[in-house]
Amino acid sequence: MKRFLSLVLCLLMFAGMLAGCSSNTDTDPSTDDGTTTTTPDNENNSTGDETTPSGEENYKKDIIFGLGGKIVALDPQANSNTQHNYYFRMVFDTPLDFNNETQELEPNIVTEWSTEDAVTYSFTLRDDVYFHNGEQLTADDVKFSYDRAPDTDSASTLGDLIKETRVIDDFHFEIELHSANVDLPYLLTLPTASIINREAVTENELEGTGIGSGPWMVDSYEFGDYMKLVRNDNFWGEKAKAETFTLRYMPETSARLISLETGEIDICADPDPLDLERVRGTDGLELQSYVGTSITYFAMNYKKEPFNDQNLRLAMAYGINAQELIDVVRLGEAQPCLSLWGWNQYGYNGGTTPYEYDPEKAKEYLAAAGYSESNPFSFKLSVSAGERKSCGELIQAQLKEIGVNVEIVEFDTAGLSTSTTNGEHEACLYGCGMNIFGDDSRRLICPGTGVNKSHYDNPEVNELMDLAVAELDDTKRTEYYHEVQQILHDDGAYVPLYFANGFFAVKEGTGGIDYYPTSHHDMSNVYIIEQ
Amino acid sequence: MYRYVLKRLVLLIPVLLGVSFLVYFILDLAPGDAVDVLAPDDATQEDRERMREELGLNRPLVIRYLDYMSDLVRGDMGESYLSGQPVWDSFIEKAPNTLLLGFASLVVSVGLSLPLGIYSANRHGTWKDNVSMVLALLGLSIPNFWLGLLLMLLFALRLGWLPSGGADGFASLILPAITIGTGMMATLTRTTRSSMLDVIRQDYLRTARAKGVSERVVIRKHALKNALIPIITIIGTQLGGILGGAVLTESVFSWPGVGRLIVDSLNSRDTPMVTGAIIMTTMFFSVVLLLVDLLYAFVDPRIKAQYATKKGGKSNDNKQKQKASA
Amino acid sequence: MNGVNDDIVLQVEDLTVYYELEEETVKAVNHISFSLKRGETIGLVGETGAGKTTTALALLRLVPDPPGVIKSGKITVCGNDMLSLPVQKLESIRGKDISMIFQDPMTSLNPVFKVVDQIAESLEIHEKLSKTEAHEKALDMLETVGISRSRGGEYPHQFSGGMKQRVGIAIALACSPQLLIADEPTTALDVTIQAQVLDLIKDLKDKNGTSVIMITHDLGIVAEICDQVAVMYAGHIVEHGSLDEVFNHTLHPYTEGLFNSLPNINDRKSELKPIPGLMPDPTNLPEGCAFAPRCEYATEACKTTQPELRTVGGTHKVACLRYDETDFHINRGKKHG
Amino acid sequence: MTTSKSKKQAPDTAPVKKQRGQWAEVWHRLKKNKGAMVGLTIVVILIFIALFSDVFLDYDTDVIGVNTAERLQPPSAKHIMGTDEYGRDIFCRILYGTKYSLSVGVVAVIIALLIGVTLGAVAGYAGGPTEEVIMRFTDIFSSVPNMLMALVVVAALGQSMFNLMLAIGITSVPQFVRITRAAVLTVKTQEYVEAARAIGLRNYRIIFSHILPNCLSPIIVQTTLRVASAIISASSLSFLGLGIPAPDPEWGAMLSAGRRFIRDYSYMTLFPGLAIMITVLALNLVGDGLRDALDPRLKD
Repeated sequence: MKRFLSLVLCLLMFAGMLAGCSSNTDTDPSTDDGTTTTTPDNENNSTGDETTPSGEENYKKDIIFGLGGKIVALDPQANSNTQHNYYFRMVFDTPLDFNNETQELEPNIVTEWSTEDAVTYSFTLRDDVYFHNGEQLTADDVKFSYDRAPDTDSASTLGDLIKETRVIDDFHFEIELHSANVDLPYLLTLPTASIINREAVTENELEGTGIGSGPWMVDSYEFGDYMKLVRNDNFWGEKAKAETFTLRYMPETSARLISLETGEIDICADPDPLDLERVRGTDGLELQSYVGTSITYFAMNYKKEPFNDQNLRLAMAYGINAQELIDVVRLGEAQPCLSLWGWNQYGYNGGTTPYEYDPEKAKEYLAAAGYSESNPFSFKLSVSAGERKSCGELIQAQLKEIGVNVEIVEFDTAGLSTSTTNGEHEACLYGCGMNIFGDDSRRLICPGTGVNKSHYDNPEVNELMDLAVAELDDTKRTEYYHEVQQILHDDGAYVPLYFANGFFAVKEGTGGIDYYPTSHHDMSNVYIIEQ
Repeated sequence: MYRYVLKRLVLLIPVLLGVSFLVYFILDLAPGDAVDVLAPDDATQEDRERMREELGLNRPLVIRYLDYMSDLVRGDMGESYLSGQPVWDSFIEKAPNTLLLGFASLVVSVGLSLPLGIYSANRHGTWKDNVSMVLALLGLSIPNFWLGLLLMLLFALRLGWLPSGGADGFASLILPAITIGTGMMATLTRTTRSSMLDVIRQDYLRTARAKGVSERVVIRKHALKNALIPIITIIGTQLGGILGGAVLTESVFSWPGVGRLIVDSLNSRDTPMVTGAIIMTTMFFSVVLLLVDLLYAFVDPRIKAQYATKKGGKSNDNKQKQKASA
Repeated sequence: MNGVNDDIVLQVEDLTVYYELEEETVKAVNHISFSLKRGETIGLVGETGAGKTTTALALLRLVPDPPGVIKSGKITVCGNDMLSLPVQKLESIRGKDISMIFQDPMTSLNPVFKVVDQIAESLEIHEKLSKTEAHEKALDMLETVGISRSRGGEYPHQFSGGMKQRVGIAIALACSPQLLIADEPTTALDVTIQAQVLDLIKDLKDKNGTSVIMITHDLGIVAEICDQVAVMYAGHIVEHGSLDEVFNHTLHPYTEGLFNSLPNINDRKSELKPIPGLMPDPTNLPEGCAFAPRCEYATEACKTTQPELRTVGGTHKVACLRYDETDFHINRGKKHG
Repeated sequence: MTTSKSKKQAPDTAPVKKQRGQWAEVWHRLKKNKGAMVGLTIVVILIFIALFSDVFLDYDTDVIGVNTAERLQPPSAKHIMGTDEYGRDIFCRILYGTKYSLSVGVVAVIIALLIGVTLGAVAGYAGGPTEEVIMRFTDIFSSVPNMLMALVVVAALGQSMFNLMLAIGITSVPQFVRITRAAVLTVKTQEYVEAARAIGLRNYRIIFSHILPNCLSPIIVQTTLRVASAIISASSLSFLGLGIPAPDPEWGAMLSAGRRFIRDYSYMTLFPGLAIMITVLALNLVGDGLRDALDPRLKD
């Protein structure tokens, strides 16, 4: 008997220890009322509560930035996901820049630009821009960059638009497009339009692409672990305020935030919505946020059974309760989304009528499509792990109430991307960050690109998009885009769910981060004032 | 002895070929390929085709494999689809971290298991014996990523004694090593206990006592050296578990090791990197297993004699002698 | 008898040892007493399971506990009361004043240590020699037991059974103890090797004047090497006396039975007379005399009362009730040399 | 000096110890091991829960029914183990999850058992080139650490309950091959195998009816321990996002999903973690107990 008691005792003691050390003392869970629907008050789409630097402050020399994605390439034209864009923005210069405050284009290394017919654009370069290896940036480098673009992995969309880049002289060049595109200047603000150094790259393809002309230089890196940047002291613009900046890959979200709290890192990207309350409540930490333009949407395969039937698509549109997704999955940290346009995207129609959650109406559409209690409609929903899987589970439960059986099929990122691009899926949950220029929505609603997960192909929409992109007159262009959004809504091509708010948890006194809704944040001028 | 070592190394070649074949073909079954990960969302179908061509993914599987193997034989493990960096460089960058972590967790595991095993063998049958066995089993019964998180919460956050992640300095090694180490304790403690129980019964201990040797020395010198033999065999088999544990622990503690490299590469269908890394780890483990066998011979003279006299061919007899009591 | 006499090397009084297992208790040794003078050799004779080895182990306090328990008795070795000695003192005596050779050479040597190191260990402990001195002396010991010095560096598995037993002897006699216990040293060896090992023990005994307890079930060995003989049966000493008294004037029926079950070289045709039945179960010893069930002279009394060892003449003692009757004698078969 | 427990020679006086069959002897020894008994009772309870969970738990409402109103509630009278992020009762999910976790462990081991034991037996019995080939294949499989092999298999075949079992099963085959081969090699030389061969039995009959029954003890021990480690592997794979698809309440998946909430709602990881720990501990205790009971040398 004694041995039996010893066994039970040991188990209880161990369980107690586990419970003890993991139950937290900060916020007592029981008081936390389930749904924290805090509307993001002042943190709306401002660039975070910026503490503007006043005079000579003692800036923290070395800043460590913990992020959830790993950096695996130097070449700005080889990669385009968020984590790489942080590094590209800091190390390279793009011809133009976009001011999030004024929503206006601004000169960067290009001082003036002009076009008559939106086909040929002419640009003037600054003459005091130098690469990190000391060579001066000239039009030859620009031509080299954009001639190389078509056969790279990420800059190919830009490269395919350009027919020819002509060098006039060292500091003047012209770009001629295959067809008129009003959005070119906007495209030249994206990291994929970064200018790389011709000599360095021709000499050593792998290392050479790391030479930029931006305020920061690449110091050392270990792919999949960290990338250390050091200040470029002879930068043509405003010098960086810190000396070194290290981007560190920390996959486990909760561990990343803990490193911030223990002071091992200074900035933590994308903390878990669950922990936002804690960060706000912890002194020494600050929460900076921005309303992103990355739309999470429910796409239905337009090309094959069962979702070629419009009734079923509309049944889904009214059967899914987007607000509940916002409250449960995003814990309120998201904005409702009306259509497949970013809220700051050219041509966004704030007035499009949203799909109100209306189970009865959904049931009517289901009946119209020939489904009922006796003959229930069921389909497979492809999702990837994490947030989208949580949304999937919730949608599964919601649609159950209107008699629809959803089977969740889980993929890893590569698997999901392939099966949805090849159209093997019936429906899927996907996301896409919308840029500022109007034509960006083309990749979602017109055939030909990997993001059109509904394989939506409506000649009327295609025609309107082509007209708009070539239309110089703003009012007409906006009209076209509004019309497209209305057609999409009536046809039920997609069910847009929400714009997720983005968050950075930072050490107190952090500032200078220029937040972009498309999450290409510019951290060149980041600083931390030592408290 | 050298004939035996040579034979084991030669035997390694077919195993490595087999492993590369196995991983390469299984990985190809996975839906999607590196281009689906690399290509940005707005890449058109032509872009994707072009990228596939660049990486040679459009060729049939067999040709790709043969091409890969012909490079491999010449020592070139190819480049990662993702970063273009040679597989060998990335592996070499990460290998020391996992090696360090593996060694540290072995130290933790052996450091905890040996005393616990001896302690429970000496008190065979009492409740102390049971409690220590349960403690050892606990290590095996707790999913180690959960343990890792709890340790981090307690020691890094609440007490602030240790860093919560990263691979800078000795302090950041402690928590991951404990997480992996405890996982391996169970088998090691059990083996120590049963081999000590066997040895304690042996006559030569009685001879030692009859010689007037003190009890402490009888256990520590005479008994332990004999008991070490099955323990070393088990440590050999446990090494596989280290990398298994590392895969999880490295992502929890942001430890830039090979385990995480393989998981990340797997998710991004980076076949050369995955195959290369697995081949290297397999080669590393086989060499370490061979070292364990040699160490085994070093400790047990009966085996050493067997190597010297017997022609290499008899190696599986000797395997038979190592009780496979894993 | 119980006065401390300086030439008494070993004094055992009323020694009782039980093995207490979960379901039963094995009464291995029951109230035995004997003593041994310097240079004298006593033979402990009996079948397997008679408690010979347990007795030997008890002398060195090596009986494994649990399950072994020394119920009663006093053991004095060279003036030291073994049972009450503190552990350090006990350890300083083991191997120095009293040492033991074990039965099975195959398992009694540590397989992972060199032979010479195993001998040198006791020298280092008891003679306080340095490593090299002990190493040298150990090699000398090897030579004295007939093994060439060059083989000192080899391991036990490289030696034959006989050679291993010689190493065992070298270990036991390294510190030239006053009392040597040899627990069936030759049983595990074949006959030719047996003779060599016995001669070796005899030479070393005579040279150093060591007293020896020779444990065996082989009466031939007893005849050759022992001065005294004690016959054990089921944990009791049933007959004890000088070699001549026990061999030529056998009193106890069991001892007689032992002699009768030996083939007689001179009279090949004579029929063997084995003792009927088997050793009693030590967990369930019969009431009276343990040998009663198998004894042809057994009376009702034998079955109920426990016989005491009583002196019959000179140093000859026997534990048999029948000798209360003055004229009792057992019919004795022809003896052999 | 052997304590003669085996044969009794004075039948009339000593009480006859009843001759137990081999398995009764094992059971007798196992009963004495308190730890194994505790383990066995836990395992029996778990099996009972697994079999009858459908009876007292309705899958749709109790197990996957979402009601966001009661989201993230700590343990209370209404929800003994609290609710998860969708308001589902964790206690019900853990009870129901027993079926998934146990079946993953058991089926995976059965797969490993079938493949491993047959290969091991053939290798051990046949010897010569077949043994060499089989053992080389086993080396290939076992030189790749289990976790990595399971990862690759699941990533390749896609995520489903069966693929998970297959992956974990395949990775445990080498251990079974080695254990069986070692046992067969020792048994092969026994006389009764010679006798079986002498009377002209065909090879596979000899292997399966004569040799294998005598190699059962190491295999049984290995089976129980493998079930335990299979459950752990399943939870590790769930952690890496390759586990059983939602919303099935497999413990590993619940633990991995709960790790986000580990600081504010620690109960969400505590209970699945404890469930895994107790089950695996129980299986290991039984495995250990069996090992001692079946191991002739380790007499108490």
